[in-house]
Amino acid sequence: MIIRKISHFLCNYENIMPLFAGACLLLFIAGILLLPLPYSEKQLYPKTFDRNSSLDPYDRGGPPFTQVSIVSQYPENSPTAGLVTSYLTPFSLFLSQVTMHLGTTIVAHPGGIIDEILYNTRGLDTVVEATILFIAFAIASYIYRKV
Amino acid sequence: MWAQYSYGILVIMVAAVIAFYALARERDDLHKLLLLDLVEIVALGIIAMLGTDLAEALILPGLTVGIAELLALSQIYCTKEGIRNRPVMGLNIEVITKSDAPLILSIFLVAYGMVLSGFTGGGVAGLGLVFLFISRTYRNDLNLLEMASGISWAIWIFAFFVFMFLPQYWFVALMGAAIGILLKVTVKMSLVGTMWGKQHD
Amino acid sequence: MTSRSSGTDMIAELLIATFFGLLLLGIHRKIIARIQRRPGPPIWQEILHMLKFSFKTTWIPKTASPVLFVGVVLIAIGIWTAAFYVLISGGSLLVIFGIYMLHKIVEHGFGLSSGSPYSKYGGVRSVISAASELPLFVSVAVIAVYTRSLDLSAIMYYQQVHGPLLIIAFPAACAMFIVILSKMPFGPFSIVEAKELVSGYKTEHFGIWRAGLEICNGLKTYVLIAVFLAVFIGPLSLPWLLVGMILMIVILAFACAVTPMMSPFDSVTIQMLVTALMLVYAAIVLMVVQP
Amino acid sequence: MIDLVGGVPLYILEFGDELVYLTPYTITLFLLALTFTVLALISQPEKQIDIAFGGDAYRAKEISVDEMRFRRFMAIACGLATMGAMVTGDIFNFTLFTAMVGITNVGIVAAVKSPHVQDAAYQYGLVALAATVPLFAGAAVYAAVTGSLSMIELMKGTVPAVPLIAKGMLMLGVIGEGMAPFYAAKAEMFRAPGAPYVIMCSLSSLLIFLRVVEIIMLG
Repeated sequence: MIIRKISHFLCNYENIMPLFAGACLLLFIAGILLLPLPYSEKQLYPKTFDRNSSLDPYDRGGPPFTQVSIVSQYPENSPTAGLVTSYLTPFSLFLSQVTMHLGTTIVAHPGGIIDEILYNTRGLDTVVEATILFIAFAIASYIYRKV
Repeated sequence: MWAQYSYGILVIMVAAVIAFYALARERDDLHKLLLLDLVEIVALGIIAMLGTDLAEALILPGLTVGIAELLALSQIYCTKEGIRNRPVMGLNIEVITKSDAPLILSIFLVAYGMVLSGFTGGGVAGLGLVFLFISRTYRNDLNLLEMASGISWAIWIFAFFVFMFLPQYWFVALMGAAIGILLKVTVKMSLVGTMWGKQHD
Repeated sequence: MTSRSSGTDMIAELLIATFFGLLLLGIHRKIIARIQRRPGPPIWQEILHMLKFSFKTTWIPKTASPVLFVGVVLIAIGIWTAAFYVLISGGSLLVIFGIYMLHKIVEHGFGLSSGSPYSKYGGVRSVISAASELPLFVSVAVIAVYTRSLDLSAIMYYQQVHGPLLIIAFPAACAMFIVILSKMPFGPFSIVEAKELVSGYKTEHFGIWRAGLEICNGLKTYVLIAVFLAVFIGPLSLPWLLVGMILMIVILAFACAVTPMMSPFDSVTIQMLVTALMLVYAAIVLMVVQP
Repeated sequence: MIDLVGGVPLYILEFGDELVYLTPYTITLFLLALTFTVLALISQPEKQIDIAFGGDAYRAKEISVDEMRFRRFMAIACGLATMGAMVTGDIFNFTLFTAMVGITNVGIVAAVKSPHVQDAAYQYGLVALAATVPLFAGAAVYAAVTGSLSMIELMKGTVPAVPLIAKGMLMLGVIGEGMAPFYAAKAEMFRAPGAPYVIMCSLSSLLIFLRVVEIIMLG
């Protein structure tokens, strides 16, 4: 019977990965069929390029320690947004003055330290992300130590 | 309606279909894990299609989550398959006093990493420690590393709360985050280095 | 049903609902027995059970995880009490179904906390039957498409205007009927309480703990059937509500009596096929009703 | 499509662009997650009995203190992640919490020294990792189409309608974290001793499923 066959396939956990991959396959095929997707022109945190900046393509504008405006969902919730963006560590600042290619390395992340959007306006994301990393390392090191 | 965005998504979706087809056909456990690493790229691609600074902010967690899960799973794979003696050996460096040269190099790298600060800084400093651990064979204390990892996590979270609730002290938060992430990346990389090094008794 | 009442009234309603639910379970057993040509226990057997267990010696097995062993009983009663209050205050259907789904966790808790292998297998089977709730959400979605709200009071109002959803959305009613069926004892889907596992997940709970579980079962039966009537028939006066519930339990008992119990994974497969059918139906509804 | 699925938000806590909000529905789910997290925190694991069927022999499995501590830590982390997913008001944040639930679920059973359980945990982990693809992709499509990730904005209806495919991706991602029909490995994981901790595995995926139902109905 077909039901018996399906249930035999399902009950073996070796099969769930192919099963899930198959489901994703179908979903993405459906996704292709349902294209095109509309793209909202009113986006948060829009990106602009300043090809002449030494921080390009990571430049979010503004001289150090002055606030640049960032299009966020609830600007009133992050009053210091835009201040952190233009902060550069002394070394990054030095590099940005002597070379035009600072932006091509992640060292030249505006601020040289952290990503403004990731940490200030969307801070909860980065907290969860750091926690996931922490948990994964805890698992790996526990298993490594114990087994 | 067929704007640039849809064309980009189309290409990524086709890639997704191919990747998931491969994953559905694969029977070997290790290859499944390797393929998953590829499949993850698809998600990053779709996020990148946003084309704003937001995309950049979303890719980073996405990437981290993928890497973290991959690390934990590969460790479970090793245990489950009973792989104990991995053919990775410590570095054999030909110098007269074997213990000093890697130490000096590591100190240099760590100091340089601190100057750089941020993600890359953590990476460089971590590399220094990795180098130290894999070139030495003595048993180092994993517990200590785990604790350092926990502390760096706590600093990171603390800085976040300063940002959220005491925005006027944003500079403190910024520095806290800087130290936190430096410690974090350093510790994580040296943890990997320790695991990769010679098997302890 | 939708009337708001004071605190003591609420407690009285809760007690009545519990006892009536237990009575329904008794009727259920009796009918199954009669269909199978057995005399069967009297219909108030389940109430007696509950009272009997309340006065028995109580202990916690030495191998059990004590806090969980006791805590899960309280959680079971707690969540169904909450569901009951959401029902009589005409709150969100989603909350009730959320609680319905979380009843699964209570089964895991009962099964795994004692350390006994029988109850453990009951708990594992309860995880296996994780598909039984999925038809529920598709039927919720269908209802939402019609009524544009998930508040019970709004759904009942809709039916006063447009007639019962039982007729309008018959497949959705069937899906929810199967979901209720899967929670009834002796049914085709009740793999968690199969006789080869002694009493399944509740094997090790005795005395007052078992009485708590019986209370939870009575309340659960009452709430589920009342929700079914409220969602698919509409507002009913109290006598008609009770008649409707007894009618429901008779139908459920017939369904339970004439079907064999399935093997765990077969039961899941059937529930998933039902879900798939419901998805197709929901898609049709979505296209027809919502232009 | 439907007004205020989970009820009116009673309380909103602001973390920059990510709002944490509570409705009657999410409070119910949050309290359950909290209750079980506290249970995992305070209860000792049970001593699982193995019986050799057909004979009188039986023995109790003991969990070492070290293993218990680690698994309790993972169970609490899982509980916190679930609570976070219940109250968060941001789509991408929700997917991150879901991913965290996936990894902590693996962690809860990975320390068990039974090859069968470890194998199941590995297979589950693979699916959980694969599930992050539709999850993140779904969130990204949400952002691209609506220009926002805030559930409050979705609820208010100030943003364009969300396409079905994004909802489907989000749903499949959550289902991959341990709902039917991809639950076979999870059921095997339940054979591990340590009831307060393994229950967290199932509770978290059920709760996250319940939450995603609400999220899908919002847009």
